[in-house]
Amino acid sequence: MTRDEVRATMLRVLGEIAPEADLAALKPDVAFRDQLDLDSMDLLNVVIGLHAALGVDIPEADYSSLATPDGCVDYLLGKLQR
Amino acid sequence: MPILTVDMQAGTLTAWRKRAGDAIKRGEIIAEVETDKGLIDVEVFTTGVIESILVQAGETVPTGTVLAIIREEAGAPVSVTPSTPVQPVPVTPPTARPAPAPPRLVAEVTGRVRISPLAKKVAAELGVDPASVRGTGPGGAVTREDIERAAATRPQAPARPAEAPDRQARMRQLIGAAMARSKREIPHYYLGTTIDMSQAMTWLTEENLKRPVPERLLAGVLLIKATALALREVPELNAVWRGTEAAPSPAIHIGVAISLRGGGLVAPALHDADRRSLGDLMTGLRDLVRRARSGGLRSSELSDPTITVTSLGEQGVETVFGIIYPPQVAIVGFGKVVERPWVVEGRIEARPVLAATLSADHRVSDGHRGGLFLAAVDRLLQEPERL
Amino acid sequence: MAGAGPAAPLPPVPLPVNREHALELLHQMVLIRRFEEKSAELYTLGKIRGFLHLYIGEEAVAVGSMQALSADDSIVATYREHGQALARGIPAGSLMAEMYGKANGCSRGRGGSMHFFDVARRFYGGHAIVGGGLPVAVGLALADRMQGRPNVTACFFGDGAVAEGEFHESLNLAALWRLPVLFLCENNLYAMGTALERHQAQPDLRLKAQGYAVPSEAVDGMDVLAVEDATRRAAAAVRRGDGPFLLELRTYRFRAHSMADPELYRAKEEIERWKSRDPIGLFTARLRSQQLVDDTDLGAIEARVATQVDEAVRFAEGGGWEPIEDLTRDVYTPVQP
Amino acid sequence: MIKMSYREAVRSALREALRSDPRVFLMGEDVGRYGGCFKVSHGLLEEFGPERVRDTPLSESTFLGAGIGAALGGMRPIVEIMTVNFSLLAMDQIVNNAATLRHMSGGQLSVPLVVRMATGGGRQVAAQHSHSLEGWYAHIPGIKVVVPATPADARGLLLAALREPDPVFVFEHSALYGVDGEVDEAAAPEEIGRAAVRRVGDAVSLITYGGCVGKALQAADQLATEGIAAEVLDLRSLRPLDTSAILASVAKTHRAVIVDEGWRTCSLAAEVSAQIMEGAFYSLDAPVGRVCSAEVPMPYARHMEDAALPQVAGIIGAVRETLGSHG
Repeated sequence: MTRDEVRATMLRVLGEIAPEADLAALKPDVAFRDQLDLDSMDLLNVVIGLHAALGVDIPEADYSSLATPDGCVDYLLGKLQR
Repeated sequence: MPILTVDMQAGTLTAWRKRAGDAIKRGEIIAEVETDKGLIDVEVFTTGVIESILVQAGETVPTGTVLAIIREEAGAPVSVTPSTPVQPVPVTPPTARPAPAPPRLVAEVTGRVRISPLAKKVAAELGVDPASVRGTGPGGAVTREDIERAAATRPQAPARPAEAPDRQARMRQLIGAAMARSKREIPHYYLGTTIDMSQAMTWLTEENLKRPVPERLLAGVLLIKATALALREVPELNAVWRGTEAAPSPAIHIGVAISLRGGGLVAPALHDADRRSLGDLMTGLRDLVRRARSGGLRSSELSDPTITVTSLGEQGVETVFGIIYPPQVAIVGFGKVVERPWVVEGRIEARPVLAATLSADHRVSDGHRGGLFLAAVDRLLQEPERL
Repeated sequence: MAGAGPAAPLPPVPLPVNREHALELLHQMVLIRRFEEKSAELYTLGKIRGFLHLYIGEEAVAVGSMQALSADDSIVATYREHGQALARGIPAGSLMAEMYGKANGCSRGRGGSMHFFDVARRFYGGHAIVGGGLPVAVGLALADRMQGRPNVTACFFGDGAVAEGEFHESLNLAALWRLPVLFLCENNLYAMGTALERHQAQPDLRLKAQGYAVPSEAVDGMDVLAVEDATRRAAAAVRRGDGPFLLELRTYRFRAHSMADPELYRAKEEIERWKSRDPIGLFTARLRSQQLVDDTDLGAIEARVATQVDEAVRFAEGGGWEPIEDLTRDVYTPVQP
Repeated sequence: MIKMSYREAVRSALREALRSDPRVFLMGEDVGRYGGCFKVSHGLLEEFGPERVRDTPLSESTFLGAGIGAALGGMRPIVEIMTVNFSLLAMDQIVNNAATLRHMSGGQLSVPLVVRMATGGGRQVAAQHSHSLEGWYAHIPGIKVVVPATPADARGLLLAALREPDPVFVFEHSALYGVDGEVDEAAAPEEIGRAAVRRVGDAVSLITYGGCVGKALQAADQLATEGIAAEVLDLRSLRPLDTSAILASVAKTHRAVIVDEGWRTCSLAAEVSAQIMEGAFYSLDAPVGRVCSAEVPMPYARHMEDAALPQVAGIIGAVRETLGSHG
């Protein structure tokens, strides 16, 4: 999958969790928590959504690398290439 | 002591006309008794000899008390008293049950909501549409409480921008009314304690490693299960106020406070939280959050909780003292899990801890019982594997 | 005549009687006496409740007067009605059961001691409102007269009732319409706690009938034969259509007005004096002097009465209670489909 | 159908009853030679003779008690008590004998007795002759109470009363005797316990009986000109009350005003109002209104008597109040 496809998937999953969020204005390098009103349940649902969409396993320990939009895409790409 | 007047319960034996050993004949006056109507002679109905006097002159005794023992004369015409034992048992008719009430005609209410005038007035004030409220009054009629409960817990439809502002104000108003009433009517008492979460957090991490992603657990689920099991030990906190006293609820439905996008709060019920596994609770919790935030909650889920748990740890709050949701009688608060110095066998260690609080209705329980409850939650969280 | 005490005692009239009839009269009087004594006993045991007015001492009035009435004649009595009910032939068991409040009572347990009814024997009740029965008696007589039936309606009432307006209205209406009413005033000298002279300006009660052109006679209410004779003559006149007749039957109750009465209003000596003319005692003495009865007869009567009273109590004890579901039954007549 | 007065309708029923049943006879003060103080029984003495049309002495308690006794004895007496005011003298016979004997005798006795009385005020005859006490009688289990408001009902309800095995009390408002109306002399007797809608409406239910039915209809006419359709329900009997008809009307209009010439406190209107509260609580959009007589001994002076009695204006005011409080 290309970087853009991964990014689109991430945004789709985010949109299901926080429909009212303005995803277009998402800053790539700022933590999700600081841009969107997400709590631990939302983050869990995002992880479950990505796992379902991309088939990648995301251990709890790796949550910190998903903190920002770009970090998340890079992490996912890394997982997919392996 | 004979019954001598219509409603005589007791009598004072003022004088004996005969003494022990005297012979007496049926129909003779044997004594004199003071009743509410005055002095009345006591007639004897057996013929024989007085063996012993049991009640002395001047004594007041209830009717039916044996005054003297009489040995009936063998040959005398036995006064054929009916099968009455010496102790006269007044023949009481069957216990007086109220007669079956005549069937009461009630007009068929068609084409309009069955609602009391008071409830209609309050519904207008609180902007609640009576037609949407399930009535608990006579014949399913909607009552004031029904309206107020609906108002306080009405699900917040996702804030559509167009009507967001007044929907927000309306929401604020409804929660305000319920909270004001709670503060006004419920004498709250507050207890807090700090719980060492190290066991729980360690166990959670190991557990999530074993679980596939969709079945992963959040710390909140442990807190909910611990609360539910602790309520089994202090059931009076798991009750509903019925206007004059609390009715303990057989089931434990934990209302989970869920904040909504753009403000507002609902606390739908996780039914039978004490009997469900952590995984099942997690699935339930995720479903409640999803539907709360998409406006898909059922009104029964909103009116079913027997107690509420609120957890503001996410927002960085360390200690939260909640306000009880009427008609519940308690609310449990959990703060953020934070690293704190913790004395372990004289040494200081860093330990993940959180502040657990209880606000409870002093009409129903007191500090002592509240304290037992928090201690139980703490104890249960030290053995997470058994939750 | 104003303020005269109770009318002068009446001369005893020796009346012939045959043995068989004498025994029947005596048996009925003894039955009433023992039935009332048993009622008093059962009241003290709490089996009979409410108000209980005993007839002891007045037996001759009920037994004597009832001899003159046919089965088709009507009886209207008062709350002191046990004597009339027994003399009229209502079974002692159904009366006792009624006082127990049982469903096998003569009024299904609804009336109690003061309200016996037996329409088969045309016994139209005990009436507890003093004077309340008189207008009803007038109506019963009116119905008989309008339907051409040669019946008499015997209406018993006490000396207290003569103070009620309904006594005067009833006498007037019965006289005016020449109705077959036999007014039987049981003058026992006391209206509950008020002696006759203290409630009647004219205590010679039979004179009151003259105000309504109604023939009247005073009778020694302690002499069963005198009562029977006077009632037969009066009933015959009434049945002939001469209009109503009033008998003032002078008698005396040996017991209190009711079970709850400490009798402060009359002297013990007066009671004893009247007891010397006990209607049963008087009659028994006369029969003995005429060798009409002997001890075996008397013993047989006492034994037969004892059995009757015992069976009556057993019948009452055995009776069931009216089901509460029947509470409103008979308030109205059920609508025939 | 022929037009006749209320008085003639009652007479027609009396004559029909006397002719058809030998057990029937009329008894009361001045019912014979005088022809009845309201001229109701005029001519009946000549037709049926003194045995069956009996003038009585002024002894209400006794001739009513005699009516009870004659009923027990197999007759079907009709006792006329000139007005409800004099019936107070016979209350003991009514309550303790007529209403009670059947139940107290365990069902043995039956008292098939009809008692007729004039009732109500409005003729300047002052307090002792102007009472409207039918509500008292409606309180007594064991008797029935009918209140005919029209000549047709005056005939129909009297004939129905004569078929009842238990005592029936017929109250004829004294102001109605001269009122004309259509009567079918072949009609079957009416059914006791059925109310009648005299005017259909949907805005408010005017529940009334007897002498007040006319006033309620006048009020309804006036309200109609203001677009308010008032329903007028004539109760026709006060015991038993036709509760289902009352509730059906209120369930439709959601408002009720009860018009009753009795004094307001503990009145018949109070009972009807209680039944509406019990049975139609959730159908009510306003408190039940009551228009009753002022609680005062009826004064003689006309303007004072009119002020005391329920009037059309008062009815309209009460209706406005129930509509007004709707806002």
